Amino acid sequence: MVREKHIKAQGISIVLCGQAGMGIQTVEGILTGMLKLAGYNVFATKEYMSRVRGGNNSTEIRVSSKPVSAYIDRIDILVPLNKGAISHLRDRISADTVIIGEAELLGDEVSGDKLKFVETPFTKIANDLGNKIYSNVVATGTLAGLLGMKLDEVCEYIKRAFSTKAADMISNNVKAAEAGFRLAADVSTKADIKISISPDAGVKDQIIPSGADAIAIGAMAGGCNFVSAYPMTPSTSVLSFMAKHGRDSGIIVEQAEDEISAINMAIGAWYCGARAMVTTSGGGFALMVEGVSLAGMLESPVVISLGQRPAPATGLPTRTEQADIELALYAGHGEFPRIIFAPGTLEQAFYLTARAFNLADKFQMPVFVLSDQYLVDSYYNTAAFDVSKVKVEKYVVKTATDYKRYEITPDGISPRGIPGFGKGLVCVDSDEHDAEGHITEDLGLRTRMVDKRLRKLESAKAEVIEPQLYPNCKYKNLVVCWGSTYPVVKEAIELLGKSDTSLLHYSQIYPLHPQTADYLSKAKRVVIVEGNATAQFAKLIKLHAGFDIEHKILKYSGLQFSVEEVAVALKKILK
Amino acid sequence: MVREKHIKAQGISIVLCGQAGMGIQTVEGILTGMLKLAGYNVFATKEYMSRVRGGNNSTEIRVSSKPVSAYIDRIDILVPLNKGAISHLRDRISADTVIIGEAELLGDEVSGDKLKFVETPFTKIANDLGNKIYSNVVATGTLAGLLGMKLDEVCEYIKRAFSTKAADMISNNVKAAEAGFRLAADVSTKADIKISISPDAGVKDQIIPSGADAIAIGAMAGGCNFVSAYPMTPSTSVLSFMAKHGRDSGIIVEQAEDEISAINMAIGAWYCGARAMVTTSGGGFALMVEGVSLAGMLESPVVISLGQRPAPATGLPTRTEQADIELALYAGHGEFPRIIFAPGTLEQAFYLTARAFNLADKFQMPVFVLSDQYLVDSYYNTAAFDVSKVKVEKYVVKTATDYKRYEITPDGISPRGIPGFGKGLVCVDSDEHDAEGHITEDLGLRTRMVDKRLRKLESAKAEVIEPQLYPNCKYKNLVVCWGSTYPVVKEAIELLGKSDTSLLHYSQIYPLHPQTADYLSKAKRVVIVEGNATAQFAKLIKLHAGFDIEHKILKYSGLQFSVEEVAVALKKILK
Amino acid sequence: MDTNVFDMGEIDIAWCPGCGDYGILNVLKKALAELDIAPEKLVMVSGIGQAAKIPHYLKTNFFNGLHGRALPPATAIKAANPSMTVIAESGDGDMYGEGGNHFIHTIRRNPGITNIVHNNMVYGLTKGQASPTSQLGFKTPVQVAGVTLEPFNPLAVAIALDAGFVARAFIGDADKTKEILKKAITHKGYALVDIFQPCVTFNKVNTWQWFKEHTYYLEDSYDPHDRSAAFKRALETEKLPLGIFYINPNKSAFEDNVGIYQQDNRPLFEREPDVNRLRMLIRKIRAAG
Amino acid sequence: MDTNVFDMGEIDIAWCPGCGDYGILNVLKKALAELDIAPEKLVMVSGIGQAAKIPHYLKTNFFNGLHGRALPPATAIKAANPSMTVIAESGDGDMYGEGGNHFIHTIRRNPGITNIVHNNMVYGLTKGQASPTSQLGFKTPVQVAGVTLEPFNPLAVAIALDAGFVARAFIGDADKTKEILKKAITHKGYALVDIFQPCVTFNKVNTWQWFKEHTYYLEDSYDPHDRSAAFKRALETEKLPLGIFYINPNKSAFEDNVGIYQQDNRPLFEREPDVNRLRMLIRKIRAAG
Ligand SMILES: Cc1ncc(C[n+]2csc(CCOP(=O)(O)OP(=O)(O)O)c2C)c(N)n1
Ligand SMILES: Cc1ncc(C[n+]2csc(CCOP(=O)(O)OP(=O)(O)O)c2C)c(N)n1
Ligand code: SF4
Ligand code: SF4
Ligand SMILES: [Mg+2]
Ligand SMILES: [Mg+2]
Repeated sequence: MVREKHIKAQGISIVLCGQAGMGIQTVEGILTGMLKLAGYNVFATKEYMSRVRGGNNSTEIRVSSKPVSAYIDRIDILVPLNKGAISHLRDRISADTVIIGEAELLGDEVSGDKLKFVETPFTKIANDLGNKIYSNVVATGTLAGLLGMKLDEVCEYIKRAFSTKAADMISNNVKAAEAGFRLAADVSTKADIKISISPDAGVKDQIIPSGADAIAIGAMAGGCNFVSAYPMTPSTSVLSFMAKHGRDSGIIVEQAEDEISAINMAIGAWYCGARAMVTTSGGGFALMVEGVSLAGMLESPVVISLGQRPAPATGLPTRTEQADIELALYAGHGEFPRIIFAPGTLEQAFYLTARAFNLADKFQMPVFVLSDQYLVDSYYNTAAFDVSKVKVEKYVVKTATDYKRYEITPDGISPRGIPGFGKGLVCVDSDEHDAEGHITEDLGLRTRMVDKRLRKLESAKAEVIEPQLYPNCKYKNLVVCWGSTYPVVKEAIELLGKSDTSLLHYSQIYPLHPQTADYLSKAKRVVIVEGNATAQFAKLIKLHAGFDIEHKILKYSGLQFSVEEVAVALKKILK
Repeated sequence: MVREKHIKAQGISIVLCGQAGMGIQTVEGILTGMLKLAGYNVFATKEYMSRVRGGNNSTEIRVSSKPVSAYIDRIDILVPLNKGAISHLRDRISADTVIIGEAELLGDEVSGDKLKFVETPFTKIANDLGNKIYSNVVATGTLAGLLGMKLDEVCEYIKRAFSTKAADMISNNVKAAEAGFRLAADVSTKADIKISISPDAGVKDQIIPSGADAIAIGAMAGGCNFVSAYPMTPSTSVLSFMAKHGRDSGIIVEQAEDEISAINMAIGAWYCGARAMVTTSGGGFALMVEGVSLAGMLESPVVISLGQRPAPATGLPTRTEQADIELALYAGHGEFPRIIFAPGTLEQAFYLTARAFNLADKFQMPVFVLSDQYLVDSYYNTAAFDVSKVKVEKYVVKTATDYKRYEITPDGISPRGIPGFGKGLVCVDSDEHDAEGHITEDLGLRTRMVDKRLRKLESAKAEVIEPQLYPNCKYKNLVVCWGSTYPVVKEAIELLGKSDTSLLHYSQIYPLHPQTADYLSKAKRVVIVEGNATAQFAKLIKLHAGFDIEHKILKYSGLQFSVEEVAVALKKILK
Repeated sequence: MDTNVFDMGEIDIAWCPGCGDYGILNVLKKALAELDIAPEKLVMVSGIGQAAKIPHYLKTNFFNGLHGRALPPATAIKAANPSMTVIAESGDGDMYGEGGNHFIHTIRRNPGITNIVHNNMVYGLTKGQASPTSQLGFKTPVQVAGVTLEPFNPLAVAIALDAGFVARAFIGDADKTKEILKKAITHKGYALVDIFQPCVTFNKVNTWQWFKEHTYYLEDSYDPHDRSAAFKRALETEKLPLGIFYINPNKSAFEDNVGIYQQDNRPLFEREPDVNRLRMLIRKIRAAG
Repeated sequence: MDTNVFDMGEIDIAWCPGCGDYGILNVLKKALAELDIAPEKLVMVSGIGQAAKIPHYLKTNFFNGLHGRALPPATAIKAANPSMTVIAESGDGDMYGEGGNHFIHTIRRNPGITNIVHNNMVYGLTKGQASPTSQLGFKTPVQVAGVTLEPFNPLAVAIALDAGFVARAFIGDADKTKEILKKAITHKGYALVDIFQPCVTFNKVNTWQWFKEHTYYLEDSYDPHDRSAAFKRALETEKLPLGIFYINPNKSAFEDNVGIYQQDNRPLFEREPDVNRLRMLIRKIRAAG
């Protein structure tokens, strides 16, 4: 009924749950890979503990006839891999959730008769093939079968996925997948589910990057050729991507001794003509605050990819949150401008990161790409990023002998030279300085230099990205959100089905778009959805648009919002 | 006329100007010391360059029949010690300014006939006594004479000031002072000035601390027994005071290898039962941002004495500014409460610093004492700080065996135990944790812990210090200021002489006093005076009181506001 | 004292099966018990990392602070109450990478703390990047072409800084490690114990076997009081010596140098400001005359 | 090349008369001129302090960054354009105190930069507090009872870290200092030159005279290729040796290790992303199958 309809509309949600190191990632990787290749729309997101082995982690995979890109609570099929998995997900399991797995592994957790449990002998089949490690591929086969894939497609994919392994490994894995595939019919009958999701012609040409991939590729497209960083979850995946693909593309990727070094290296690199980025998370960024101020004073470009996670301090290292807006906004002693992007989709992550490099170079200021664990770790199929749409805009000038780095100009932007390019000398100074970059104690000049630096913000305002309005520009209720929550809130609004309700999503949060007050005051009711406890973006809007948002939906448990909970919360407010 | 009246009302302003290392400080120290001792009201403030020798520095000394505590532009008597001094102060020299000095040293700067220059052979007299180093004391004598001091008082003071020196040094200095004193009559005649300032009976019992002294003594009175810091102008003077007087008072004072170490030491010290403070300035504080977040998560008290100076980056190391509110307010990733004081007077500096320790201990959060170079380096006579009014309130509990460091309580405050006191164990953790202080990934508990920490802000709000209203609680115009500008704005309002205009000074800027909107909306016109470029406190008020202040008087040249410039700016707005 | 006073009972330990960290935990508990150090008189200070989780797994006071920042709070804790035994314990990345500046200057400061470093030559918690002690050529997801930075030699650096006690152990030998730890804990002043600890998940080069084959003990006749000799031994790379490399018994501890415990040995928390002294001090300010 | 290409003309220098910094400035200009390094091909990188003002006093490109943070930008500058000569120069507090972690790890990283440290054993700019190299007992407004921290021995630490070039000079001897500097600048990879520089205002102990009396040169026969021997000499304290303590000629520089200049020696600023490669990369993501 309703549920069937919803599955039809929004596809099916599969959740894998087990300990770290148990192979969830294998199942997830193969399953999403073959589905995508076969032309299904796929979305995957994970939640995991800060440990290398053990604990309880889970991955949600949505498969759908139409594009999906948001986390939902609903679990249609659950594959628990160990004891503890079912209690871990208790709140999300409904009477309709089909649980497939092995009672022996799961213990008394599956004995409750409210659960729709179907025994699937993954391990036995694997052992029959000679090794229990095949059990993950057996499970993958079962899921593929349930989803209506073709057996030969499955086998073909498995062959390719294990192509670097020994011949018997390949054939055993194929056999495992086949055996699993054959279990599907039985599960279907026993659990009384029929899934009919059709491939989507467009998907094959699409790509399926994670948020981290999108940011990293965006950086490369933006001409990034220097990355200095210190590992920190959830930013490490961007760093690793750059490291893996950097060398061959002429990119220097260096793991610094600490975050202070990382940002000071990045600023030094820009000074010498590189296009540099740091990747970090809240705690690491906290150590870069003095460096941000240095960029402000030197008028150095710098791109800061900041992946948020719950804080204060170490907080919840592998979880998600949106609580570092204010830190990014006010980081650094003294007053100087900056730009903050907060992509909500993979496409935005790609284009905005690329844009960050151009704007940093143009306005000579720090530009942030504010992501979070949820965005960084999630992936789904999306149109291939169009590199030809991104132009690497370089604003470096060849210097003449009388070059002055800090020439005072009407828009505050001084032509930026670099050492070794032209006849001039390039002198930059963290003290207050004169046009030549030399220390000054001329207090009138000081005032003019502050004004000059702040004027650049006005220039940056002219290029602010418009917030995205969805679906209608006529609305009674307006739901505001920013960053990674975009797809979730969008789907929640679709689920809600109120034609008088629109969504306004900000992918650039600072400078704030000048029409913000217009958008907001047109609505009768405005609601903000934020992944933090103090409604930081609402405060920014109050400050810069003078609009006080009354209704707030806030979450700070460490988990991303689900479509359902946003819908429920909205329903309550908009009733 | 007007000027005479003003001098009568507000005393005389003497300015000494010369290179670093020339002895301005000697003259200043002796002169203010003897004046204070003789019962005159004295105020002194300096502006100086970031260098050890050379450059142009100046000190203003105001002497008055009634208390004075603000910087004024007006110079009644100028003592230039080198070439460059007069051009350095050009804008402040009027036709009435009496300049005393030696044409030979000053070069053509004094040749302009618009200047009221009186030749005073300080060096010649000094040389006659055998060494030109006495010239500073000669000048001191002249100034003492001009101010109407008694010769024997002067000689007596000089004797005591040099009492640790060799006998001939003492007697030569006394002779120098005498000779200088005798010059005064001549100057008086030639320059046609007559100064009649009378001693004030109350002054003798008063003390004459600088802002730095007041903060340091406040810390000691508040029970501070651990200081960890890294030197940075203008915070070093607080550190040096604590170092000088610490050991004998049982205080540990340690120069850390960097600011990161300093704040982590301070937090460790509180953990083990000490009452610890760090002293720093904007750039150093920027490095403590991660540590502030640690204090937020550990729920550790920590007192941060933050002396502001112009930024970004190194900025103007020895100058003043009020541009680090936002940094203090938003420092640290994640969300947790804090308290920010911003003393405007020496008395406030003393009492609020002491109070900072009690509140930090009570609410287990970072407490800031936000000062600046101007406050820290200025001094004037003020009533002796009453130590008996300060109670060291300790909130440490003796632990029982079942002690839980992070017990969730209605007001968010968990009884704070320390290791080694009681039978319990004290476990603190920078990860999200359970009541016992152990790492948790229970996301429901996470939410409750965030709520618990944020609840403490509500408790802190109950103890917010009221802003000071002066002179009337009936007003049409209200001038808002915070921190060090209090005496300046106060005197400017007196100078303005508009009975419909009052001043509202905040010595606690966060949490913002709940009646702020009431105060502000009662006025027809509200003006804010701030030493920064973006009106940071006005933004805080907009955010937390919902009141948008229209008129702003801002300064960010590196110099403090003068009474006159605030008066002029106010006049323009309030016309 | 019985080792079980430090037992936490049934808890979930976040380390991987087979990790060297378990051994260090056991040995530490034993060393403490044999030294009769009561849980209430001990404070464990750590940073962030797999190793840095250790305080959660034994029953005592602890301060689990920021990544790289264990030494400053450990120093302050000892100075605020010298009667406590203070152990600062973390991983190689934490202590030598992020915390490198504190490592240097804490050695110079010489507080009476024991600094235990789990040296697995890798960043465990963040999944396998190079640490300062990673060997040349070690490949990781970030060091894709292998490490090119000279590995950090903690012993050589500590000896260069004249640390009072410098030792290296390998947790493959629990007994000897325990003996070294006991000596370190009883040493007055700062003591460094760098412990080789195989990370079975992310370091497939420096395994249990590798450490076994690449280590040996300093001879019994070795005299740890000669700094230059100690340095020379610390430079050996073919086989890595284990044991106590260097002892300088002539250093006074930071908590003795702060100058406030000579007359009055009460910890800071028992003290109140001396109000009369303060009154006098207030009177004296700028009262040169 | 004529030294005067580096001259700034009539400028106001913020150093005290008699300060050792002047000598270092002169010697540096001479060394550069003799090495024919053009101002446009040189970048001076400094932190904050009296010494760190030096780039303002000679005509060249400079990056005057944050206190303690000269080495990371210097490393990046060299890596972004290896054809530049890069000198990172600051005071002892800047390099060994606030910047200590970068000091250690830059040595490990081994970029082709020259690291000149003005060692006056004091914090000059902030008016006389102890620096890491201040001697035991040195009294200051903060170290009121005298320094108790073991003085930092930059040479011993650099040798412990296997720095490729480690030298000490005393600016009282301009000629020899110049020769050392020239060798340091031409050394491939990281080179440390710690220069004794009297602070006549705030260090009344380690004066020109004191340095003269407490230094001597390493013998001509001294071989700087033996690390342990170099360490031993670096520990001498009665008289402090001057000269080149240690050279390791077998190290490859960071800019060579980053792996992007082997095929293509253009500096980063001349490069554009390879759009075709990027297109392929985009296609390949998660396309395991
Ligand atoms: C400021 C900061 N930067 C980075 C991190 C991420 N981080 C946590 S632990 C760790 C490294 C752990 O390595 P190590 O200290 O060797 O400990 P191990 O896990 O190997 O025991 C890193 C980089 C952090 N928590 N904080
Ligand atoms: C983050 C930070 N902390 C502190 C300071 C203040 N500061 C500037 S220079 C300096 C020390 C200078 O000593 P040194 O490096 O030895 O140079 P010198 O003046 O002796 O040449 C300090 C502490 C600063 N500018 N920034
Ligand atoms: S990741 Fe390595 S160091 Fe961490 S617990 Fe696992 S094996 Fe041990
Ligand atoms: S303070 Fe010392 S180091 Fe600085 S310029 Fe003066 S003498 Fe030189
Ligand atoms: Mg490790
Ligand atoms: Mg110095």
